[in-house]
Amino acid sequence: MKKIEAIIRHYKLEEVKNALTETGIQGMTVCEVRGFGRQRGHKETYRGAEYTVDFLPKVKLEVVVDDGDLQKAIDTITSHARTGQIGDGKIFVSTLDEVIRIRTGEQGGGAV
Amino acid sequence: MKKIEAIIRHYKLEEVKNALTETGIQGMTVCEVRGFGRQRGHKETYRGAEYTVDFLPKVKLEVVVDDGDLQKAIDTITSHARTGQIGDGKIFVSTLDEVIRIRTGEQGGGAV
Amino acid sequence: MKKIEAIIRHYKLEEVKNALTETGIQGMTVCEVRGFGRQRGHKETYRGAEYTVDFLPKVKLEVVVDDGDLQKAIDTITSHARTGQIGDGKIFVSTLDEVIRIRTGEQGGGAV
Amino acid sequence: MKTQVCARLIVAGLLLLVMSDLAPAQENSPEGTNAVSVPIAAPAIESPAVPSVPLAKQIDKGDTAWMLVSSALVLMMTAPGLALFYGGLVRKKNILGVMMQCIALMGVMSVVWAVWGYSLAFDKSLGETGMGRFCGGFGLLMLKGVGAGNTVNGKTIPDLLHMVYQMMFFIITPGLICGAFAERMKFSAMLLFCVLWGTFVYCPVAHWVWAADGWLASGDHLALDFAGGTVVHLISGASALLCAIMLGKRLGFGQEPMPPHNLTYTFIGATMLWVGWFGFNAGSALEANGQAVYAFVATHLAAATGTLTWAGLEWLKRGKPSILGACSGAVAGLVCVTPAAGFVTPESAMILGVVAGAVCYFACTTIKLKFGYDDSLDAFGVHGVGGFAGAILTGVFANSTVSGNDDYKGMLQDSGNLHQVINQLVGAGAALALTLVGSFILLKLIDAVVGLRVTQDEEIQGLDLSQHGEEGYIFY
Amino acid sequence: MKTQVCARLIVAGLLLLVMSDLAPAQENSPEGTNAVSVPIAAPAIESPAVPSVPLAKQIDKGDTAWMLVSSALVLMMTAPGLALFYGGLVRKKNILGVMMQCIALMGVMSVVWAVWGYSLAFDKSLGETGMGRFCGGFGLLMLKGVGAGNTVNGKTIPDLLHMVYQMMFFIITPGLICGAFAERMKFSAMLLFCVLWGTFVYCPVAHWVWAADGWLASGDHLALDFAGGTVVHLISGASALLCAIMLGKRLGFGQEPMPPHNLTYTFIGATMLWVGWFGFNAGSALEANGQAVYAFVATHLAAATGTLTWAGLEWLKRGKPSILGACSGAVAGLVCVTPAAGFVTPESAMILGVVAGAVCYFACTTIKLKFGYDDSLDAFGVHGVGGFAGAILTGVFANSTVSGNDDYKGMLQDSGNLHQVINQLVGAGAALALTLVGSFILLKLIDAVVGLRVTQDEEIQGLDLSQHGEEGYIFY
Amino acid sequence: MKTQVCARLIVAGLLLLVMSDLAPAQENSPEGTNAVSVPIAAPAIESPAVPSVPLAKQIDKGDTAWMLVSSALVLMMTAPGLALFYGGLVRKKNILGVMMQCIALMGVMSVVWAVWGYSLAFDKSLGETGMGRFCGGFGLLMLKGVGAGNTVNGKTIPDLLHMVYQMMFFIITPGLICGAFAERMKFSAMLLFCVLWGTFVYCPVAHWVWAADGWLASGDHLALDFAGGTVVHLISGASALLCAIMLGKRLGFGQEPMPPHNLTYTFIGATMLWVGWFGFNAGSALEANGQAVYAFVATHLAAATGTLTWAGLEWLKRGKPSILGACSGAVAGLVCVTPAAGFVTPESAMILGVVAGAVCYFACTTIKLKFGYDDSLDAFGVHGVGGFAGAILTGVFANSTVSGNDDYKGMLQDSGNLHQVINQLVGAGAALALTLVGSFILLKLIDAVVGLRVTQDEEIQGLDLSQHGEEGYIFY
Ligand SMILES: Nc1ncnc2c1ncn2[C@@H]1O[C@H](COP(=O)(O)OP(=O)(O)O)[C@@H](O)[C@H]1O
Ligand SMILES: Nc1ncnc2c1ncn2[C@@H]1O[C@H](COP(=O)(O)OP(=O)(O)O)[C@@H](O)[C@H]1O
Ligand SMILES: Nc1ncnc2c1ncn2[C@@H]1O[C@H](COP(=O)(O)OP(=O)(O)O)[C@@H](O)[C@H]1O
Repeated sequence: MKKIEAIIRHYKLEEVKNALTETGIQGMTVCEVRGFGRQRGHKETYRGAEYTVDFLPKVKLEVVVDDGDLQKAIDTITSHARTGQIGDGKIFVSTLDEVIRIRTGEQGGGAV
Repeated sequence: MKKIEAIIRHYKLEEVKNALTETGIQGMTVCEVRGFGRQRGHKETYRGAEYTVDFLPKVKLEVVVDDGDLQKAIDTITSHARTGQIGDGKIFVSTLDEVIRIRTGEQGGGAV
Repeated sequence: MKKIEAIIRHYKLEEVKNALTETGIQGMTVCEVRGFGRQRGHKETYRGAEYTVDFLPKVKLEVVVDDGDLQKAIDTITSHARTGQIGDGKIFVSTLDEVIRIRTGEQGGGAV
Repeated sequence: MKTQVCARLIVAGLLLLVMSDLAPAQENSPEGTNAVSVPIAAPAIESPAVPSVPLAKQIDKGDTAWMLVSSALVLMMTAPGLALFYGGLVRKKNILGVMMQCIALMGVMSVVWAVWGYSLAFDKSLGETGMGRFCGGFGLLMLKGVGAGNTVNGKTIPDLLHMVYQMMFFIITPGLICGAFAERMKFSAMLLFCVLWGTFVYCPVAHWVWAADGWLASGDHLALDFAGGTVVHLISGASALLCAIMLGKRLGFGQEPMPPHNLTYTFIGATMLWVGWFGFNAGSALEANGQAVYAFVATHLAAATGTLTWAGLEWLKRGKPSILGACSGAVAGLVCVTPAAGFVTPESAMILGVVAGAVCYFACTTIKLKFGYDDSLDAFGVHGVGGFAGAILTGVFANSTVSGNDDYKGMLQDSGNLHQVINQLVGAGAALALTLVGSFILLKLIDAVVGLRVTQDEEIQGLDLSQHGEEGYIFY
Repeated sequence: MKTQVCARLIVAGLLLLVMSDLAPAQENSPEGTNAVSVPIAAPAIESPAVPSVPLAKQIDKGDTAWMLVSSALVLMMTAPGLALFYGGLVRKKNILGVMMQCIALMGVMSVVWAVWGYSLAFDKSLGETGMGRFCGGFGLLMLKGVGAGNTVNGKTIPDLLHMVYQMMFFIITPGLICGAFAERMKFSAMLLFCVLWGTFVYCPVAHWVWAADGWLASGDHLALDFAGGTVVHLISGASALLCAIMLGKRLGFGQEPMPPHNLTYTFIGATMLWVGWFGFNAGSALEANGQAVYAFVATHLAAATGTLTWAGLEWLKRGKPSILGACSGAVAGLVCVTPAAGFVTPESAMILGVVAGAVCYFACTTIKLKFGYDDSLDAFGVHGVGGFAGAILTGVFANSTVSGNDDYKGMLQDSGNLHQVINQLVGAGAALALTLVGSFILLKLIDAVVGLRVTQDEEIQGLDLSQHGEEGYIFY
Repeated sequence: MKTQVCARLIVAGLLLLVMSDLAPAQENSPEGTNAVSVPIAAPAIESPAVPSVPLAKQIDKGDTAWMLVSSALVLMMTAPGLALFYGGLVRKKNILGVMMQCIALMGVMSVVWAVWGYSLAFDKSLGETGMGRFCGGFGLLMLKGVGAGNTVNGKTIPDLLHMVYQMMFFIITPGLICGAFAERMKFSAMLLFCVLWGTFVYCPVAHWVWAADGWLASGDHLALDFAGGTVVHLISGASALLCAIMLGKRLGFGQEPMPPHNLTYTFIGATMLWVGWFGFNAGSALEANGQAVYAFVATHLAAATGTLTWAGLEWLKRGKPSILGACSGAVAGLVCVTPAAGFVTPESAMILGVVAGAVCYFACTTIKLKFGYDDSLDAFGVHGVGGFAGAILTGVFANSTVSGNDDYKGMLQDSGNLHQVINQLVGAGAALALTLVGSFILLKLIDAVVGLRVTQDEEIQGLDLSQHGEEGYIFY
């Protein structure tokens, strides 16, 4: 099983979620993050004190999928989260050793 | 070393934390997330605009353990986070290459 | 490619960020978390109801780097996040299977 | 156990009712052998100051201005005041539930008051003796005859203004009870309860104390209650306790942490209550006169010493003064000075605040923990206990030079005579009795009809989503 | 499509303008064959109560106290009131944008009012006939001659106090429009628009209705507007609709969820509006008298029934009453009772609130969805629709016993005579016409000069960062 | 460096003290050769308007109503107003710390004022010459003789109302200083400091300026201070600077970002301050009269132009107007107009606001950055600088037609005569001197006894947890 972590723009979340759901993916988790890459933040001034705010608000989407669904999921995310502007985000893929559904105790593929 | 990521219900956190502590686990990290699986969200209407809110608030618990403690930790989480209703959550397990304690620079098992 | 997850003190974030940027790292993501290790929380009393708040606010910094940059990044984080007091935090390192830049679709090292 | 506790409370209530029936009789007897000195007053001239002269009074624009403002201030106490004070104390998932209760009460109680409440509380058509001493009639239904020009009550403000000022009290009083059943009561049950409670509990008690012909308003049983220590705080606090017990504890109470989700709101609410309370207490003079000024000063000073006392006790006991403690102490002081405000000197007000801070602190920490009931936001601990303390202390500290009324003398001024203290106890006891019995019946009834409590799932999800389909904060 | 819709609105506006020109003529004819009963009044004595007697009036301290407070309350309505009400409804990234609009209006409109606005609205130097009936002159520029001792308008408060009280209305009215273009209008364009709109739309309409020599203020066309149903709510609501259409929808409207980011703020704001509205409506009596009391009661009761109606309809239709619904209903009730407050009985006020709750609910849900315009925070749905309903209903329910003025009789009191209802329609129609035409021209102009809307990137980033370089909440 | 700076300030203070001692002498000499025109007034008739006539004044209900409300408004300024304004500017971990300071001051300063503060400030038992000109006596300790019926000061409101109105000033003044030492001062030290500072700094200065026999209140040294430009803002601002320097910078100042954690609170607070300030300034007329109206208008217009100026300067300098700038400008305008409010025309008030916006902007950005002191929330930059500017400008713009007092003429009305400006400088200088010397001694003393600052660990953890054991927001 693979874990996909995608850091995307907030206003793309709804679209990406719907697209993923349509491909048959049944679960996901999101988390508020702040980050930067090529796209850096902005300056904020508060009564003369100037701050460079590098970190920008993004949303991190985590989807765990069976190995077979990986590519489809990645493609779906990439195509729906893309605007072509810097700041579109990144996708990180890693391998999970195990997945367990707490309610039933099921393990492995069936638990996803 | 293994990293356990468990997505559980908010009101189970205290119980799970205590149970884990009792098994001798000395550290953990939690993070607010929103997610859905079998359990989907609800509808919210604001002056006629209806939204389907799929994502539900959950808490993600991250515990890093020595390989030997893995099963015990998983069992503890599973049994204490379970209500038997959908929405109980998932556990994801992955392998870490390295763990470092910042204060001392210790690495590996001793750093957990 | 490696993913570094460092759990550090809030007020060290700016320093660590700057230090990492100086070593040439171009992107990172942070997330608000709460956690405990050796350093446990405190007691809060609200009109006679006493709570032990174990979890303390921390910030989780995620940096994805090429394997070659790993050690440098770890060292930078360790040295700048350290105060020598308990509660300085932990670093977890894991291996990524793949990295994709959403904007361009680039994969692998170039995408970091 | 729950039923047992309730039963005991009911018994206590009935006992009090009986006592309060006896007490008057006792005191009526001119040969009273106890320490109580009884003014030998013919029933016919019970309220000597009221009858004929006041009808000559003219409406005064300064008074009208002050009472318009006071009415606005008392509304502000319910919302945003109370809504924030209570709202900050619940968990995030129930914040809108609290706010909805407040605004719904602003809607429903206002209508009830206009349609029948004001009549039940203040109509005098049942006569100055007999039934008329215990409740109002139907003469003012739908505000019939309550106009802006007339001053039938001999006041210097229009009757309609008196009506709307009192309406604000009718809104906030059930609002206070919400603190007890917060985070678990069904919205529909709560609405029903408040309407019925207002009608059958509040209106009679308000009549007893504040209507010119009320049995506690003048005469032998005269119980001093300047701005509603009994009418507002004591009876809402007592009902609150009953509600807390009859609804049972919140799920997870004592196991999960349930800290206030937003103490900044609690602070904002508490300080708005403080400001609004000037309308509540100083406004209760119904004129912009010296008594209003005394009430204003007493209110402020009691809040001040209440704040210091509660926070100070925490400092002593747990090493740190807390902001929740300071806010609670302020409210405790305000509650306690409410019945006394227009009757006591500034010095006495400071003492009242200290006592309030101490006893309410004790009630909300030690007593609550000991008995284990889940009065979620301490509606009983603050309003019930503080209101009761205030009722008695008014009997101790009332000073006729403040009120300008020679009948209003407390124990200290009256050379240790317990007369007024006993009257205060009788008044409070009677109100308590009606309240406990009435609330018990209403809660049982409503439980049978619609059910008092939300389902487990709804409670876990939170009232915001389950009862109102909304979220309080969406901060991403 | 956008231009088409606008064009239609303009045509409608022009039609109304023509109609309103005709209407007076019609009614002027003493032989009017319709149901309208026309008082045969010589133009010379149009405002019979005003001319000479009032000059003898003395400044009254009670009235002054009340109007000082009312002025403060009306300012509180704009901020924190409206700022929180609206601010809670936008997305987190635009909260400061809303607040900035409010405080900037407090700055700029105040200066405009002092320098020329008050003169344009209330100066009588253009005479009581002819031009002077349609706008004010330049006699009071820079507040020349507007002092604290004089009462040239025959009021019991200083002119300067009347000026500053009216200033608060001049601030909040454009503030209401902000609800329509929230989350996307350029800050500079918004400022420009509000200044020009205030000058060319608000000032004339205020003159028509409230200046002693305004053509709607007395005489045949007398249109009753106690506290600004037309002057404030109707015209801001109508402009809001035009703004919403001409600016176009927010990016992502209908695709992304755009739920209110902080309903607790919306609640706080709504209840502060409620409290502040007492200054707005009861203050519009300009005295602390019986009419002020009637207005106070009407205001409160309409808000109460509005709350219950909207929330009740939701309960029926979607199964749950929402807090947003309750707050919206309260505001709808308040809007609708505004023109009527000092003219109607408490019972009528309750009916007004019910109607307001129902029609505004309908406007904000069904109608808006059907037409698909993006009136972000329902400035039109609440203020435009509620204001219009109020204007008409004032003609229905006005009761001369409340106002003490025999000319102020609505249909019901006037045995079904539609006279006043038609006058109300004419007044509202004329105001609408001027508003739509004026706003259209101003928006076109400003669009050409500075552009109305922020760039796409700025809109996505949010107004807080893009327009003001700040973030609302930094909660880590 | 710290000590050096402090030393310099002290020297400056002492110099000013000496100067202010000389200045009177100079001016007393009827042969003064400088430009100052000295009214040849016998010391015996220093306050000619006060002595006998006023005793005949009756208590007025309109005035009483207005002053009750004003007192409530001034309390609202401290909390929720100031608490939110300041609270929003600190980091999240210190929000409760700020709020606790405010509510604790509401507790402790009120008691101090009732017990000895009012006496020290307003008692006249020390006589109209000699010592009595510099401080009050002990005649009113424990409010002895301060009743609701009497008007010993010849006012139209009860003495007790004057007392409580002034109490609210005594609460907010030390509250303002909190902005300077926010996020790092020990709670106990802060309480101690405020009590002592109130006693030894505030009370004397209040006596000088506002007590009938104060040396700045009438006679040759008459320094105009309508509502506390010097008494409240200047001295709190100056103490704030000293505190900021003596406590030292916050940990991480200049390295870590320390942006305001909740600008929405800052906005709510600022606008509540604006509304409350009507009670502060217009209330300072102590009557609901024409002067109160002038003060109300001046207050509002100065706030308006202050807002526009500060935000406008930002727009010019950094490309974007900020909401923090707008709020700061509003407060700056309000501060600056405080001493002038009842003395200046609306036009002058607008100019005052512009100047205030500009100089405070400059002080909070350029000057602070240059000197590098950490006045966390700009208590000095806004209140110190704005208060000083206001003191001087009052001497420039005061207009006797506004106040109705021929002695109150500023430079412009007085054909360029600098007399009043110099008097203003002397008054401000003397107050500054006492303040700096007094605060320095008190801070040194308290540092020695309990320590001024929390430990490093506590500061990092935040005051909420370390001082009060609570968290502000628990949003999960
Ligand atoms: N090396 C990295 N490690 C962790 N997160 C990263 C890294 N690089 C980028 N990110 C995350 O991805 C987000 C988008 O990156 P960005 O550089 O703006 O995309 P792009 O370079 O494709 O335009 C950032 O805000 C950050 O959260
Ligand atoms: N495939 C997945 N990838 C990532 N997170 C998931 C996935 N499936 C479920 N989750 C997380 O687990 C939580 C609980 O899942 P849920 O489906 O309700 O459990 P169950 O199916 O066991 O009842 C979800 O809210 C979501 O955060
Ligand atoms: N075993 C663990 N698993 C997950 N997170 C941990 C673990 N141990 C510590 N942490 C995280 O690291 C943070 C700092 O740990 P702490 O024990 O205080 O450091 P140290 O032991 O080096 O003083 C904790 O707040 C927690 O978030």
